[in-house]
Amino acid sequence: MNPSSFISVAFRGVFGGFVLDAAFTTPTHGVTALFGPSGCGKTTVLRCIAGLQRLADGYCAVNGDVWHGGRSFRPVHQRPIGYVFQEPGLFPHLTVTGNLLYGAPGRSPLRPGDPAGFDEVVALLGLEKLLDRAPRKLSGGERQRVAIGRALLSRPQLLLMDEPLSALDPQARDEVLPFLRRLHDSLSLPFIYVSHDMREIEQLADHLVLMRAGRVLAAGPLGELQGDPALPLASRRDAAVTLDAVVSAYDPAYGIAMLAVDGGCFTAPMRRSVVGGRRRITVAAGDVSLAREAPRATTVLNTLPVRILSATPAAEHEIVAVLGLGPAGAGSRILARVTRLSWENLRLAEGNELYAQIKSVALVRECAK
Amino acid sequence: MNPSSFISVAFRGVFGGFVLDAAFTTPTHGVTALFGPSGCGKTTVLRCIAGLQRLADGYCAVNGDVWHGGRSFRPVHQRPIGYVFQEPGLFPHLTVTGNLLYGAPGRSPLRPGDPAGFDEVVALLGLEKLLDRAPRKLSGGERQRVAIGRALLSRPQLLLMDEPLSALDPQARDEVLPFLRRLHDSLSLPFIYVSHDMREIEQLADHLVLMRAGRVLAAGPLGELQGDPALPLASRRDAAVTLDAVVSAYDPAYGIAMLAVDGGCFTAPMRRSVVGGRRRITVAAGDVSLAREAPRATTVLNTLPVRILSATPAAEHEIVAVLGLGPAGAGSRILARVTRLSWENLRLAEGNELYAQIKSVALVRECAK
Amino acid sequence: MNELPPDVWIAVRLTVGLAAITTLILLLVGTPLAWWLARTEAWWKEGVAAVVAMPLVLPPTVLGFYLLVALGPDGPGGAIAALWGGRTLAFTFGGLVIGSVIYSLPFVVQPIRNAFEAIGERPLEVAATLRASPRRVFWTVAVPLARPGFLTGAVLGFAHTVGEFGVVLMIGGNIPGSTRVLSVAIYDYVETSQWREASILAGGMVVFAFVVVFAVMLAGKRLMRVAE
Amino acid sequence: MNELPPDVWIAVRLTVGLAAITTLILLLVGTPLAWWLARTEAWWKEGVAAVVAMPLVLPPTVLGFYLLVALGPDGPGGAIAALWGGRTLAFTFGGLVIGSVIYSLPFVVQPIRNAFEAIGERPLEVAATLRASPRRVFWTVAVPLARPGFLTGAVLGFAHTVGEFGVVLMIGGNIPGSTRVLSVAIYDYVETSQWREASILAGGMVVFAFVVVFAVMLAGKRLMRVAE
Amino acid sequence: GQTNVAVAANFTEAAKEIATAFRAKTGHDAILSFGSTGQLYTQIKQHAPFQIFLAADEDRPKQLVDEGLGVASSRFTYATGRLVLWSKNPDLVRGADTLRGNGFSRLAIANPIAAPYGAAAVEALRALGVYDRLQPKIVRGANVVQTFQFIDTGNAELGFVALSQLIGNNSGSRWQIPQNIYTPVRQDAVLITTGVDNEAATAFMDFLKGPGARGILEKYGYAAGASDGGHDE
Ligand SMILES: Nc1ncnc2c1ncn2[C@@H]1O[C@H](COP(=O)(O)OP(=O)(O)OP(=O)(O)O)[C@@H](O)[C@H]1O
Ligand SMILES: Nc1ncnc2c1ncn2[C@@H]1O[C@H](COP(=O)(O)OP(=O)(O)OP(=O)(O)O)[C@@H](O)[C@H]1O
Ligand code: MOO
Ligand SMILES: [Mg+2]
Ligand SMILES: [Mg+2]
Repeated sequence: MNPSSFISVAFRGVFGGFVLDAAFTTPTHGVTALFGPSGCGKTTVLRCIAGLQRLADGYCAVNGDVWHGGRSFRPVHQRPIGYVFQEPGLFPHLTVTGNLLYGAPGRSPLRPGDPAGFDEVVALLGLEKLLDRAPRKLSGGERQRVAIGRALLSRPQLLLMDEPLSALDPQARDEVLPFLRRLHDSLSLPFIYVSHDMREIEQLADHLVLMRAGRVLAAGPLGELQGDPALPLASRRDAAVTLDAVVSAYDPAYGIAMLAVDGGCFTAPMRRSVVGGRRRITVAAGDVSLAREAPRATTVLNTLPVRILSATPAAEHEIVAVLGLGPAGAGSRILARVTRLSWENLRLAEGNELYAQIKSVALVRECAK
Repeated sequence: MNPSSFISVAFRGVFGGFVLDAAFTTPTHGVTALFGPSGCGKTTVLRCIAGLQRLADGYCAVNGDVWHGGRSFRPVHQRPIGYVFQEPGLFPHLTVTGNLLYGAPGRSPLRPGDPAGFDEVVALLGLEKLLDRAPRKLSGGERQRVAIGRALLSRPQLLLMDEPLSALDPQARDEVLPFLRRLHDSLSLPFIYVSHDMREIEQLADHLVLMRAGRVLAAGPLGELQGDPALPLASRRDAAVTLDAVVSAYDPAYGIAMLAVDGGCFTAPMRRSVVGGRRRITVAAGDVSLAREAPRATTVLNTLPVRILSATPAAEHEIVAVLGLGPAGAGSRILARVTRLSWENLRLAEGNELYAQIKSVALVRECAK
Repeated sequence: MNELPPDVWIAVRLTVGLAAITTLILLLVGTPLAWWLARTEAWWKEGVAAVVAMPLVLPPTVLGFYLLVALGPDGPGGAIAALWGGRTLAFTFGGLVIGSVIYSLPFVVQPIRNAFEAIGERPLEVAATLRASPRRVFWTVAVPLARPGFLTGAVLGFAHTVGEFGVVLMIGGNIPGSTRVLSVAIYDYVETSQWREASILAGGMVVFAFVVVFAVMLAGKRLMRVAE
Repeated sequence: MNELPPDVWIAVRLTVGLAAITTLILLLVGTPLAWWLARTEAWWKEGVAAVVAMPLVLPPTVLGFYLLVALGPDGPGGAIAALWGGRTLAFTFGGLVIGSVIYSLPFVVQPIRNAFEAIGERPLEVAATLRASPRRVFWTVAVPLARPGFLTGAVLGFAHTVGEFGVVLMIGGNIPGSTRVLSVAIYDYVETSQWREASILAGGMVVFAFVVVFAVMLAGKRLMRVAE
Repeated sequence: GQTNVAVAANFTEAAKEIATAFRAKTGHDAILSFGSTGQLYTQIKQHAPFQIFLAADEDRPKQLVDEGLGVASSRFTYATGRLVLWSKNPDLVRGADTLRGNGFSRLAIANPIAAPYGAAAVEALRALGVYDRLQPKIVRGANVVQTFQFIDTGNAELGFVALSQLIGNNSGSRWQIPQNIYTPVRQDAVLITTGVDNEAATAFMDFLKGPGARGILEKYGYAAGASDGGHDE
């Protein structure tokens, strides 16, 4: 573990009645999501990383550079970050173009073909018609898109985003998220991404930092934390597990891909795909149903042999089961959420080997990896 | 149709390059959601209803009272509305309590036991510890919760909310939404609710106004619009249909209810329920799979006979089918989204009668009706 | 200080009274004017704003002369004074107040107007949706949020009234106990080159004004911070 | 107008020059001071703010006297004047500029300070995250957003400099062509009861100042609106 | 050559005419700066660039001489002012009886502390025995000019002004105060030490004493020189 490809932070401080005591280390190759309930300190941590808040007891190092530690403190404007604030914070005296180019080096449109070039960002965010507009004449979502574009165009080496998509409709979100992911991949641009939307995190993030009441509950790879029944994620209504898969076959006629993960193979619709390419899939606990026998003649494409590794009661009459893929359950883990009624009807128990049915369309998030 | 229980609006105007030409009528018994992409004019319509924007060519009548029409224009402060702005807009010079009570009649905590009483609203929104805090010391989500509480405590007769929950985490959202619904039901308080989150709308709304580019695409009961394959909703990735059901049986031991809808009966986990009570259920198109035969021994609780009424291609390799519940398909309509591969494998076609499998846990939103 | 004649203390009292009353009236008159300037969309409002600033441009003696005419028997002031049997508003404390108000008005109106404008629409809109009448919006939202402007206006208006003597000398008539304020008393010392006495008085004035201004500013700061 | 002697035009030129240069210097000096007052957390900053307001409290002749001493042979001004062989900075155009700047400073500092404070932290934070240096943040964000404060400061400073004559008379000495500005020229007419001439000049001053102030305010408004 | 002359404000108009005549006769320029006597004195002490000081009293020139800034031998009384009781009301002023009566509410005088005409007015009022009774009615102008304006605008019904201020003004009613009930207002001139070598300055001092100036002085209501014949120290 080379310290030069990690972000390491540790912040301790008191704000009125709020005590922050958060420390984590996360790789800079990949997107790190900061997740936790309202008021748990996500924004505060992000501000500390940006240098907007200076704590006496703080440490922050990015790729081996110490930005904050002991007496040394690098001022905000010398940190190569992009920051999307929770509220858009556009400059009211500049047009949209003026805002977009404020932080752009040389302050001119960048070379064409650049994945984060002016035209590309403007087109992706749908800002073409707004360029000469004053910020106060924009809608809420338009403002937030300009703020995202402005941060991207400043050519950051670390992008800090505080719930950037919360004002966007799902369509816009579905366009912006893959773009951010592509940006991350093609520029190797590390992100720290605050969100309260697990769906966004599943699409975008590789690493997760779970926060609660000013503290870090857990930090690690997204899939691991999602599948850990000891963490609160697994018992959430929207519990899901994200897996990395390899495309093992593709049928362009039907747009269906075979996605191999450890211990099994999923079938999923996919527009285009290259055999051997990597894909991320998310399996929602609520989308997984269990059957003693493999069913026939159904539109459910995915029926996989699994083994129940553990089972935890969730809510009042529900059970969350951790399933190991493959007949012996030795492969990747996914979660299944079933009613206690079904559980007892089928006489399910830990160690059982059975079939998991997963509706294919619920599987893939359109994010190139 | 008594005009005294409708909101009728018609607004025409030009804002720079944006042309608003929106007219709809929606009942005041029930929650109306305004839905559409960023920049389509949702906020503008809400502002016109509130009287914050005065168009020369505008009409607005609520329960038979003309608020705006011809030369007459009732000023904002004489309209009995509550308005939650897209940005919280707290008064920076008042504490949280001061903000909450600013619009409260008599400006004192209200009688206990009131569903919209001070203590109830504070507890529900989790503001107990913040009451003496200045707004600038709140997190983004906390600010938004205070804004919601402030609007509620002003005892409005019509609540206008502009994406009020976009800064809330899912847990908080899952608490606030049912509360809003209860408030609506117990106070018969009509809402107009702007959201870009279909999940929220399914939980809360009875009526839907679909907007696009300054115009109203369609307005009507939520379920109808959701199931209409001619509207863009049905081909969305998150397409779903909301149905009203009656609890026909309840098993408290397992917390499982039988929910009868026209043409079928769903089984769903439910904490508590009264036989004969009404429940709202949402069936996501992606949660519905089709089978030629009724499967056995699976945790899928719901297997219903259906008939394919129509099928429309969606995306590249997917098909959205409108299903009629019941063997003849004469009952309620739901949507199913299947891959073209499955469709052809099973040789499905319009008019086929088969079985729909729906995972029960995906069914019910916890909203008392 | 004991070298100063006792009537200095009368002048001190007068000065404090004049500055306090003038500042109060300036706020009362300047606030609605500032609000109107901040909110109206009339195209000629900048003209009105410029007119308010004009008394500043006139040398105090010239302004004083015009005021002398206006307050005198042939001007409106004479008509008003006639109501209680007077001939003129000049040489009265009330006349001084009028003159000081006119002369210091721009220092009060402009900062308050700017503060009102800096509030923006949103808080006013929010208050209206909470069914606050325009009057309540003004008092409970606009005024508290414009507090820095009020502070600045009050401080500038107060300080200027304490220090101004051109106008005061002209319309006051230097009558001990009624129009002989401190600045006029100092002027007498200056004219007779009694610099020592002038400096003592001036020093006292500065110390007094400093204390008042400093206290007002600190208090304003404190008030502006909402309870934690 | 043709009844006015030709040296009035010299006074007009002097006045316009004095007001323009003074306003410019006021902005140059007042802006950093206002910025410091708006941003520092030093507890004594309100003290500094109060000190800036103090020249206002002094009657102009008293202030003029102190300035006369300070600019004179025994004060720092004399030392500076000695550099080019002069004995005093008083009775020079430069001396007038210094006096006017000190006297009008609070009118410029306070409104600009308020405007800086009204901006809030957020735009400055945003600019810093876009890697704008503090200098760039100041010029491209703080100054444009504080424009109403600059306008008010410039207008009050300009008008006050045009009208003020107590200090100017004292430290300038009413020397034609070098320190005899319009307000002093008017004073001369007033002293000899040439009210007709005084009124013509005063009227011209008011009209001129009105045009300047009105134009500045309109231009400021215009600039404040971002391109549509 | 040219010389800078500091002129007491009340002498403004006469001084202008004298400067014109001076230039016509000698070809020298006298550049006039006007101000109140006290202020001009202060400025000269602070090395104002004046070579000549035409004061409105005797004290300040003498003080300058005592302080070494004025040339002792040059000091002389160039004019003596006369005090007049004046009202815009043509019927009000009827000699000393007016002051003894109650026909007015405000009596304007120049500030006796600072202005010689004010001191003279107080002297006259005391001599007439009405000062204490009239005290509450008195308003004080900063100088004779303001005093004149108080009366001219009607704010004060009557008051003491300098005769020079009423030249060319025949309005209202007036009473020229007998010279024996007040000390004449002697206005002294002095050459500042910086003007000793200035040819124009010494020429102006000479001109001021000469017949050319005398006519102008009288035209403006002053008595040339010390009307009672020189200094009484
Ligand atoms: N003064 C103006 N000039 C030009 N266009 C304007 C003006 N004011 C608003 N608009 C445009 O009107 C449209 C509608 O704005 P509105 O705020 O109602 O959108 P919205 O539906 O609420 O969007 P969002 O979901 O992003 O908040 C936007 O496209 C906006 O750019
Ligand atoms: N000055 C202060 N005094 C007291 N509490 C404070 C202060 N500043 C912040 N807090 C508290 O610190 C906590 C963390 O705030 P932060 O903005 O980091 O939350 P967040 O995780 O970003 O929440 P959200 O999702 O709602 O934006 C909040 O509970 C807030 O109330
Ligand atoms: O001339 Mo004087 O000196 O004061 O009026
Ligand atoms: Mg936050
Ligand atoms: Mg909006």
